[in-house]
Amino acid sequence: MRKLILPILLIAIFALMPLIADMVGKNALMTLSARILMYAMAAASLNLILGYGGMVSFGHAAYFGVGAYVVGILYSHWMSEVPIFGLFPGSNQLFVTLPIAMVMSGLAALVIGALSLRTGGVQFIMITLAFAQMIFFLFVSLTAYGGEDGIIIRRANEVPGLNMRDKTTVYYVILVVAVLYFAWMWRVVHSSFGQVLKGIRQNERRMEAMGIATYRYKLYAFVLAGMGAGLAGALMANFLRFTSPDMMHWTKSGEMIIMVILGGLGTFFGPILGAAAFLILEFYLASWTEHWQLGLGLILLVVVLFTKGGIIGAIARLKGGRE
Amino acid sequence: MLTVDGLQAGYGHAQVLFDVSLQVNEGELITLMGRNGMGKTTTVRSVMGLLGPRGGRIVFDGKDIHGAAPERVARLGAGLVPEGRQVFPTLTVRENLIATAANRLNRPDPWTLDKVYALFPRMKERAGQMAGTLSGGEQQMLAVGRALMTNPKLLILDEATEGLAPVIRAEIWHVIEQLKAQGQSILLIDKNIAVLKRLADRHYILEKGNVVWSGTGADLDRDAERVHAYVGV
Amino acid sequence: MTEILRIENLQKRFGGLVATDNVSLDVHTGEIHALIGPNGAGKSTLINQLCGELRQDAGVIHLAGRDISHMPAPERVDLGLGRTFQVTSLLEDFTVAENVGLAVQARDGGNFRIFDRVTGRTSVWEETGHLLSGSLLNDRRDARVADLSHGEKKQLELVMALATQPRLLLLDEPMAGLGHLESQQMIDTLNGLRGEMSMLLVEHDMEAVFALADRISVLVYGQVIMTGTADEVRNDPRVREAYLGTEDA
Amino acid sequence: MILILEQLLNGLQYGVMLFLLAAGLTLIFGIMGVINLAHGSLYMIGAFAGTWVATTTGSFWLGIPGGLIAAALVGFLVEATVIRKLYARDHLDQVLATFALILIFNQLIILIFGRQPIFTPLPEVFYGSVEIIPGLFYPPYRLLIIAVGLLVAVGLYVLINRTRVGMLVRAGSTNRDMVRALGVDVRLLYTVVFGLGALLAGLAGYMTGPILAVQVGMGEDILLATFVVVVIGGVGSIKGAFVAGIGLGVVDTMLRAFLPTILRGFMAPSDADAIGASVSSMGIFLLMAIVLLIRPKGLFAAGG
Amino acid sequence: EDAVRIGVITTLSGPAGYLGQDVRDGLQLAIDMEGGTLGGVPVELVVEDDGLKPGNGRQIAEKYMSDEGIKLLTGIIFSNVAGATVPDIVDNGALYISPNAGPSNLAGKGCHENYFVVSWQNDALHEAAGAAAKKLGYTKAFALAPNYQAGKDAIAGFKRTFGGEVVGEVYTQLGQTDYSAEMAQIRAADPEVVFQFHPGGMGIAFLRQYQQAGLLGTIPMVLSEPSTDAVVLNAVGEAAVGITATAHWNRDFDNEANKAFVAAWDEKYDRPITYYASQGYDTGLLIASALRETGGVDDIDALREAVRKADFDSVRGAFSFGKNQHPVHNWYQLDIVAGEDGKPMAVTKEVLLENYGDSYADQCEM
Ligand SMILES: Nc1ncnc2c1ncn2[C@@H]1O[C@H](COP(=O)(O)OP(=O)(O)OP(=O)(O)O)[C@@H](O)[C@H]1O
Ligand SMILES: Nc1ncnc2c1ncn2[C@@H]1O[C@H](COP(=O)(O)OP(=O)(O)OP(=O)(O)O)[C@@H](O)[C@H]1O
Ligand SMILES: [Mg+2]
Ligand SMILES: [Mg+2]
Repeated sequence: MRKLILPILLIAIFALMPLIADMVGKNALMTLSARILMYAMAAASLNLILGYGGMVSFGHAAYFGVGAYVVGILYSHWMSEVPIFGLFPGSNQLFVTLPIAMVMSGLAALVIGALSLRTGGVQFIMITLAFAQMIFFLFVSLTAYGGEDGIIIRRANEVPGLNMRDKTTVYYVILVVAVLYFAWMWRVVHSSFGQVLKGIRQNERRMEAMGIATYRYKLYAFVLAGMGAGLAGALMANFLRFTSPDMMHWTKSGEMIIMVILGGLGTFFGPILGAAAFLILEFYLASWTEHWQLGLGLILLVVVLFTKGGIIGAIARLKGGRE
Repeated sequence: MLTVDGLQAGYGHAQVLFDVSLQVNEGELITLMGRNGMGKTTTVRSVMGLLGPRGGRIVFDGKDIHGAAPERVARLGAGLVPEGRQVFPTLTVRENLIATAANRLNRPDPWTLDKVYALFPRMKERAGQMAGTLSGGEQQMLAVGRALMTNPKLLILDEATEGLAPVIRAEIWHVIEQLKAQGQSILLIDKNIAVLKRLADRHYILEKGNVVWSGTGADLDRDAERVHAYVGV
Repeated sequence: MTEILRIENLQKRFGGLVATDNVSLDVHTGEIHALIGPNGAGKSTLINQLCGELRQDAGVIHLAGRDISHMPAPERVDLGLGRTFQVTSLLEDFTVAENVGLAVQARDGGNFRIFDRVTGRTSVWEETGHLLSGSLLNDRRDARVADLSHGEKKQLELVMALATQPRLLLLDEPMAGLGHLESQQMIDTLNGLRGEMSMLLVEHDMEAVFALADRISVLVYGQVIMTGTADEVRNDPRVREAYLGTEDA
Repeated sequence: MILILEQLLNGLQYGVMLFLLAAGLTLIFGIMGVINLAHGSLYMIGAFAGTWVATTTGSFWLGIPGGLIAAALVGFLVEATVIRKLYARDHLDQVLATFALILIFNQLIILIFGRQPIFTPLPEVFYGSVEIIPGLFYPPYRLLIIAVGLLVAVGLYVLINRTRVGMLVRAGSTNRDMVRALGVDVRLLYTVVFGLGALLAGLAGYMTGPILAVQVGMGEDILLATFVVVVIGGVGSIKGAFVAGIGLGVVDTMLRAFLPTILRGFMAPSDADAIGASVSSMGIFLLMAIVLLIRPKGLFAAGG
Repeated sequence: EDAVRIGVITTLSGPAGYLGQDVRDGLQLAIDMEGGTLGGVPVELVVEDDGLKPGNGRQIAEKYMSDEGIKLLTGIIFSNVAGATVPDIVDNGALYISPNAGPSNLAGKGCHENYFVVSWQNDALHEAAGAAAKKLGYTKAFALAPNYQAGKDAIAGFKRTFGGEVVGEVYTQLGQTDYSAEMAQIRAADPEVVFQFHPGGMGIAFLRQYQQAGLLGTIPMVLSEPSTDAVVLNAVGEAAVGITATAHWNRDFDNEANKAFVAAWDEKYDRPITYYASQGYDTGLLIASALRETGGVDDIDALREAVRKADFDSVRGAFSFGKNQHPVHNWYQLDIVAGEDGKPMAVTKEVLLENYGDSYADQCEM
């Protein structure tokens, strides 16, 4: 029972946020919490491979960006009524674009993962970074889709029966997708596969000796994570009504890693708290002083030096439990 | 030379050592016995300063080293052959031996690379190989050689013969005997009780973090029944 | 008499060093076959080739009549090959029970399932409990492996290997690091498994080897110099000189 | 022919510069095993401090000690207050902490020097160009960079592979406790070596000042490239970093210089330009990916 | 009191931070010179750093509009931030006046009645450079720019007005540090003129290496405005002397508005004055002219009409809005010469393009 307190609390907070925002007259709170939800999804997908699987992917923003671009490209073809490669029509239906975004980012993860997972350690970090940068440069040079300037999506994707021009509606769509996503993630990390993945992080050699062909499992996790990031990116494109290569820049990948570590590596709620903490800090510090990065830096430094295991670790120690 | 008095220690929330007292005098060979998980290694780690002690006293060579940094303990003359070898995998055999070599106490006839090579010809054969790729037994030899190269006053061997072939094991016993003859103090943990009985001056038996028995080899025979209960011999 | 394992002319080089030099060897079904030899003779290297962690340069390995020479390690495990590591290699953040449980799960299958609950796989955890209650680690079930002592880890190595229910168990110095008492216990355990599975035992503890082995092969500088019974080996002058020495143990 | 030769020399020069930038990182990341994202900040600090000294005193040469000392001091400080607490922790904690340091240092530089890029003077001696072989002119300052890069390479190689300091650092990166238990004060050693790495970063920052832009965030721009050099060369190998630096410099330069022309030989010029440009803009990453796919540990993997 | 609040979303961190700083300070200067008002209406700037992240820009805009009730926004420096932020602002019924970024996707079909640009349309920057090269009589040019959208736009813009032969077209890498290969290519191609567009640090490095390669006195160079702002010139040093620059504003412009601006700036700030500052200042003057007429921001329609009139004395001289509410103004040729202290400075030479708008205005249906 006690296990359910935190998720219920979190869902309640996010669900009530539009009302709260409205009450206190701070609508930006809704925007902020929508961004937190989407980054939390992206960070959680990264956490699956980074925290549970021990694969330090430094290119996770690539899948985030691919997901966003799928929405953007489908939208722009829908607008111009020119089929993609003269074959596939564009779309502005959320139930069409989200699955395609997941499939495409999953495919990207499959290809990159299949190659990258041949290495390990630092080399893995760098090779994932390399592939992500190549994708970044690819989109930067895609003149047809705005290159560096990106694609402006005038209108969020449609959902039958909903008014997607209403920001609150969009917010709740994001919330529902996020809750479903996290429920699914909960299943994954507590499943048989999740257990194998955790084992691989600790000792790949031992897992092989137990008959587990680790490469396949790692690739599977990598693709699942890529799809999750793609989903988050697709939502982000709908939310921002904009997509640009900036979304897949290596610094974005770095930010996702920071969120995961800040929240608590390999913990279920870590990425949510990490994303929330990072974005809230950024939001409030920036409105407070133009030298906000100094403040952010100092706070992050204090967190990493004086807590072990990020925010989750700090909470656990405050509660006096064993770490 | 080394006095441990009422030592308490542990990891995280778990206390492992409750009351460990022992003494190693100049030129003595002392053993620490006990079943797996009773706290032998923990005692050694506490002495070396690798684990902060929680209570009790550790005096080495007249100096209180309770809570001292490991390098200080080592500089005072303690040399460790750790459990599980812990050679430096990315250094070659030769580098492992010379990286930390020293003769801080100005011994007249210090251990040198050549002497170690003479003791373990295998090491000479493998001098340029990365230590991480050595066989288990070779790593063990290297760990012993590395400790000797620091020319310690007190040599601490934590299961130093683990995984060594009988011939090599015999060779190591031989060396230890020689060292002892030269007046080297030694603290030994090993499972070859028969040999220990022959070489050691005194023995301590640990049980769940307490010293439950101590005495000479002769005492060991006299108390055979109790000893059997503790260590199975 | 059938062979569970047959090795023919196995070769492995590391640079200029011939670590496995044309080794041919077989293990009979149900037999405990000991492999002894000086440090660095190539015993662990041989085991690593058998289980697929290292790839041989030349030679053939048959497991129960099947050529497994080029099979990846995990597939060999599926065919019934189990091993322990000389230097313990465990899942340090998991508890003892989780380690064993994962080994059981790995054998049991369903490892790609993402919608089940691993704690809900009762058969897995029952078997895990059963395996642990037969070992000295029973009251350390919930200890994190990183918190175990050296000897305790060595014991866990064996339990995990057994969890995969191998037909042929490769044991790389299972007694090393065990206390006297625990060694005795391990000998008893292995003796109790006689008949259930075949074993290739690498060990420097001669007491254990002579107590357990049906046959013994001696490896020196990568070559098998003899195979025989305990007495034959004990009395062979070459073995005495190269390996046994005159230790008073 | 002269053009090819010149481009080769350019590649060599660029390679040495890459190595110079990567040298400090090889030490801290490759050998000490610390993931220091703030390495670029040390480079920036060296550039700013050195330039400040140079413009205040009017002497380019005085800027060198200025930049070196500032970077080394900051390095000591960072090691003693932050990095030291993180050796025993997960590598990722180092990532988070040094990311925080980047933010802090960037903002501090803004507070001290403002947001504008600053001007690093080039001493008069290096004006113009010298004729190395007939028809081939070369900027002398670049020759100086080559010389300094070579010097650093040799010095580092000797330090790491031929001295006990190097052995101890390598030993400490895999097992700190054991080095300490054998009587070596690793903490002091690491502080010193980290400071040395910082000093090399500062040297690179100041030396490249007259060629590149000295501005806030300059460190992040080169960070990726230097990590790439270290990883291609094989983490922990000086020789590797040197070879990779030069290899990368030459390949990259040659690609940029000749790929479009070659491609034009068998495809439409506009396609050739487009493909040539994209290939070379992904250049170093493409190269790294290829190298790692063929040799997963890099060119000269240190053993173990 | 009831000051009108103007939301400024700008880039203050990172290498490009000085752009945002100058825009903001120019705008603030206009307010200060009017004693805290614009057009007699008290105003207050709310400033936030977007960190060059489109998502952040969007978030800040949202906060300004919904939480703080701000109806007038400005400040964005970069096109990609503008792309994410501007559509949302104008859809919300607020007014956005761009002091810098003028991306093409918002200038043509994507134009909007609530969106004004004070600075220029991006392409025009480079079209001016092409015109200068043509006017100087060059027929063989070598063009270089980084391999990304803005770089391609730059070369395309240059070619559009240049008309002569482009003997080499090289796309460098984004963030490239070493240009020796390009120098050798330029020397081998032996063009009459070099055009290159490398924003920020890349440009500084390019110019210094151009000099060190011995090309500076040999092959003339014509540059567009971003490559030669006062800060860049300062950082490049003597390596910039002799270059031909193009601009829509320069410090030495001889008009009353500009003289007042320059004098006030020099008094207040101890750093070189850039064209970004002039754009921020012009934005302030434009807003002042509109507020003077409407007295506030409550009636957006009235405000929009007032802004559209552009009834103010721009520091660049004649100024009006085209059909897509982007500027129609003059472009000038500048020469970079050594100043008294040896530092390079830009001197205005002559008008290149008179009353020049942009090539997207026709696509705008408003
Ligand atoms: N790093 C650790 N963290 C937590 N507990 C530990 C740690 N190391 C050892 N322990 C626990 O402390 C107890 C004593 O361990 P120690 O290693 O001292 O035993 P030992 O007598 O040396 O055993 P062995 O003969 O197996 O080496 C054991 O119960 C062990 O589980
Ligand atoms: N990767 C490697 N590179 C080079 N040499 C190696 C490598 N791996 C093992 N060796 C060498 O091969 C020889 C055989 O090693 P192996 O580990 O098989 O010995 P072993 O018989 O198991 O010895 P021990 O009883 O000491 O464990 C040793 O001399 C070792 O140094
Ligand atoms: Mg022990
Ligand atoms: Mg072995």
